[in-house]
Amino acid sequence: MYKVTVYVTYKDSVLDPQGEAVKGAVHRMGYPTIEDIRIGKYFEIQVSKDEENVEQVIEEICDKLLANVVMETYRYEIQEVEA
Amino acid sequence: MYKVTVYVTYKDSVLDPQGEAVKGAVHRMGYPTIEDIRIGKYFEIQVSKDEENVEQVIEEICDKLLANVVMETYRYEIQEVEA
Amino acid sequence: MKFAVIVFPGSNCDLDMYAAIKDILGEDAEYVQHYETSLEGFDAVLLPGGFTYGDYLRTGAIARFANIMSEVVRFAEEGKPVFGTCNGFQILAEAGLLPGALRRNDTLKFVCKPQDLKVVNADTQFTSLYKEDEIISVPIAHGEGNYFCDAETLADLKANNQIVFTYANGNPNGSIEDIAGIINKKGNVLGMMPHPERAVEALLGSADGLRLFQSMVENYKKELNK
Amino acid sequence: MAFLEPTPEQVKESKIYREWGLTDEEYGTICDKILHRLPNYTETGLFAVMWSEHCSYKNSKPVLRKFPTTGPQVLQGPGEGAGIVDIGDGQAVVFKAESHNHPSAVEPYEGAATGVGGIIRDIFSMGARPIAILDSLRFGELDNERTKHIFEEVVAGISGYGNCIGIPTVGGETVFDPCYKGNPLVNAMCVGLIDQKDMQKGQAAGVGNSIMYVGAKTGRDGIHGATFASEEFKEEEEAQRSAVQVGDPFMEKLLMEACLECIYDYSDALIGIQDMGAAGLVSSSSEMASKAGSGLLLNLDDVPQRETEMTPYEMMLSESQERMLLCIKKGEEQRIVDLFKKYELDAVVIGEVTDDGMYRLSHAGKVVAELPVDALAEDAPVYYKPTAVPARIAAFAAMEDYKPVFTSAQDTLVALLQQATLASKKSVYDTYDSMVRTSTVVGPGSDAAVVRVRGTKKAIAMTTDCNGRYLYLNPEIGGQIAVAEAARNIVASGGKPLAITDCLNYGNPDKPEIFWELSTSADGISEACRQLDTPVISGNVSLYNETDGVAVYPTPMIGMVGLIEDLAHITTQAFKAAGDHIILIGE
Ligand SMILES: Nc1ncnc2c1ncn2[C@@H]1O[C@H](COP(=O)(O)OP(=O)(O)O)[C@@H](O)[C@H]1O
Repeated sequence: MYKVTVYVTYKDSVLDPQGEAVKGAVHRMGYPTIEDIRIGKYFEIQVSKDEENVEQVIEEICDKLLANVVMETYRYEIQEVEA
Repeated sequence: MYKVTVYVTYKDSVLDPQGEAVKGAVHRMGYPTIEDIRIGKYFEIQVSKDEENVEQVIEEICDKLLANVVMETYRYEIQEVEA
Repeated sequence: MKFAVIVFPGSNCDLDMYAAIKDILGEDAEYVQHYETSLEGFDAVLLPGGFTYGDYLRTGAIARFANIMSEVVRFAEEGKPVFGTCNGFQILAEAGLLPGALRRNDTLKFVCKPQDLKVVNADTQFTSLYKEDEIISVPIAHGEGNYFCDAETLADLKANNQIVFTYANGNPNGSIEDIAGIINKKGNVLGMMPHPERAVEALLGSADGLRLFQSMVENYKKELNK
Repeated sequence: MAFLEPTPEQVKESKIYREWGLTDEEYGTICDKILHRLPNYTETGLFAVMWSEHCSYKNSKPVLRKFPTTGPQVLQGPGEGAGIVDIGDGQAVVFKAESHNHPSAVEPYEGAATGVGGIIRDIFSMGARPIAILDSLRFGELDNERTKHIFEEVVAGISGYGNCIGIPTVGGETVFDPCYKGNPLVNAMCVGLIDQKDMQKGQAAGVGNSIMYVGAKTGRDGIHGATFASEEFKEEEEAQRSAVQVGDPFMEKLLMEACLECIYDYSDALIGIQDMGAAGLVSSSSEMASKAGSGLLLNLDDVPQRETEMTPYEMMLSESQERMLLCIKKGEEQRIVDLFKKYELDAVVIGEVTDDGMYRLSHAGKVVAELPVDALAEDAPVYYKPTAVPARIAAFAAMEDYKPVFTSAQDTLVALLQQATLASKKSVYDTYDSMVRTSTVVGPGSDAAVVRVRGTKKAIAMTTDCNGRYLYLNPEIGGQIAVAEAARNIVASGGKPLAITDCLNYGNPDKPEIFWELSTSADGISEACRQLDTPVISGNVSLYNETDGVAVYPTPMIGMVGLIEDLAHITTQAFKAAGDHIILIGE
């Protein structure tokens, strides 16, 4: 089996209102040493060991579904594991 | 400076409606070898090097804000980096 | 009776709550801003719906840290009535004043429509003017009203009769056991996803929600006369 | 590494202005007639965006002049952020519609969301409290994944923004037709309520007064969105995708409350207010100065920035959302700063009003642009485009009238109801909060929506309508029908039609056939408006709605608002009781 982890974040130039709001909250809560927070999504995906093109399948799924490539970038890690 | 990465996911016992929907979509798109997808949030946090209790601060922020421990769990990684 | 309507950045049903109390119920109401630090002189606290802090991160997660919330917690601990609807319910859950949490609707879509509810517990200070098992119509409007708690908490809720409203004739969001509203053990903090403040005038479709506020007033007067 | 800007000579040589939408003639006019020198890179950018169709209406102006725009009920016609109509008792309704077609085709969720955000700013910048949103949507048939995706995301974007900010979305229309497949139409309309004493203008007047910037910081989002909106789509040009803006409805909610408080309680300090919409800072500031006949000096170093090393060009053209520009009386700035701080927003002085009619930008100690104010706003070219009757019109005329053959009324009815366009739109409007503000007396699902005016017996009826297919067959009659249908919807709800707004969605106006459609349908709309006494008080033009050279049907969305004098007069669409008579009125 493959264990794939996909990380999706906003491109740097895209406004991240959620990260801003959370950073503000952390400061109000009294943690001034937190300098920046960026929020992303991540996906833990299990792929069957029968899949021959794991990399290609993951890229396709990311491009088409998991990330909105207009605004987001993604990276992924593939690990082969015992089922 | 510290670079902290926090991962928040639903507990295993909690049904994640969004993860289910994404899995369904992936199957409809014709990728049957995808066996499971779970969705989480992740946070890239920059903490000032002046912080003396990084670990404690991060745990507090996670418990109080970043995760809702009623339904979510979290884990984190702390890295010391050059500013 | 004097009601505090708490206003957070991003609250948007504050006006509706205020107007329901002042214009329709005919009681006194005042807005209390999130940065204020006192609830002196108020007899009840209302947490209105909306999108506090944009609902970023999780609904209600950030609002819970507003200044006024420590006062709300104290007010609740003193046994005085606190009522949260929609985002107000989400804030109460995040603040730990009510058990459980609210997930995204199982449809993954926001839903706004009139909704049938069953009054499961008519023996609270918020529902004494309803009849047990009565079906009422109260609008819902939320994207994250899918109530969740673990099995132990659920058993607890049932044992203490803390489930006050359930969805009738269809569950709109996937919440467990069709739960629409719950009360704390002490019986003075109620949270529900539906909007009774939107159901106080027949002109707008239903007046079924008015009795909730009238129950609060009746209970308040009873306590005064004790 | 900092971007090295081309010199004025290089701009001329490379003809980079063409990519931004300026023609050689327009560039020549700027050099020879306006500046009498070569414009630098920044200045060229300012002209390109301000002279785009989106900002200048250079192609559609002659058509818009046909519309009747006056009447005793009209307090503010076209020209400001939105139009205003008297509803008696010192009150008025403010409304306007806006298209966000191109952004929605590229990124449907954010495109639709920021469309809603933009039209709301237009309403509250007039001093009005927004009370309702309507939408008007066109998609291809739902027979492929891409269209389904666009449809679902557009609806989600509208609901995401409107629900969060707390303005009910009370009505609209959703139509599916193959002609919109590559080019969906996303039009949004906002209606606001105002006390006439609070009416604002977007002007920067009074030498020495301050220009203040409030709201979100400026980033590189949406640069050249306005010129982008004025170009047709080519499938391979997906690289344009960086022109996407992200909306932050939470920020806009704070901005709205802060601006309304400023308008209501700081009228002694507030001289003018305008939202930064398409073409952001340049269009709002130059229009404010142009309207007041004054000059302006902006110091770009003071513009709040979200990204580092932004050039003057990028700052001026950025379409970051949720920003407003205020003109504040000298000496009153701190009061405004304090007011916005209450809402956790920054208000920053970025410039001042001057008296020499010049538009000056300074950056890092240098003057980076120096132009006559009117050159950007008033002196934009106006084109009188040639028209030609499309060949299809003669072909239609030659066709015999179609006579439908019925075999089974039941089968026909079922087949009709299966069409997405005719089917119930509940799955759309149930995702919109149509009830927040507890004033929606008639929500989606009837002919027109009705929103009461709190504290009075009055209510406002509102609707959006257009059948592009009728206009495709006959633009003049189709235009009349669109207005007439809107009026029937208002009347059927118990209201008296007051006025309309519009979104004119057409193809490429450089094609004489398209321009004929635009011009001819405007004749039809004007005629109907005159007959029904519903002047056009605001509106929006969206051209170049084409994919690979094929235009959408001519689709002038009509948004109409009417007054219901007494809540008791409200009527709804549904049959009420068994045994009631059903009467057909008309021919
Ligand atoms: N996109 C939409 N947003 C909100 N309401 C909508 C939308 N589409 C349709 N509706 C509502 O659905 C009802 C039916 O719309 P429509 O089919 O256009 O009716 P009609 O042709 O009778 O005007 C109307 O009340 C309209 O407001």
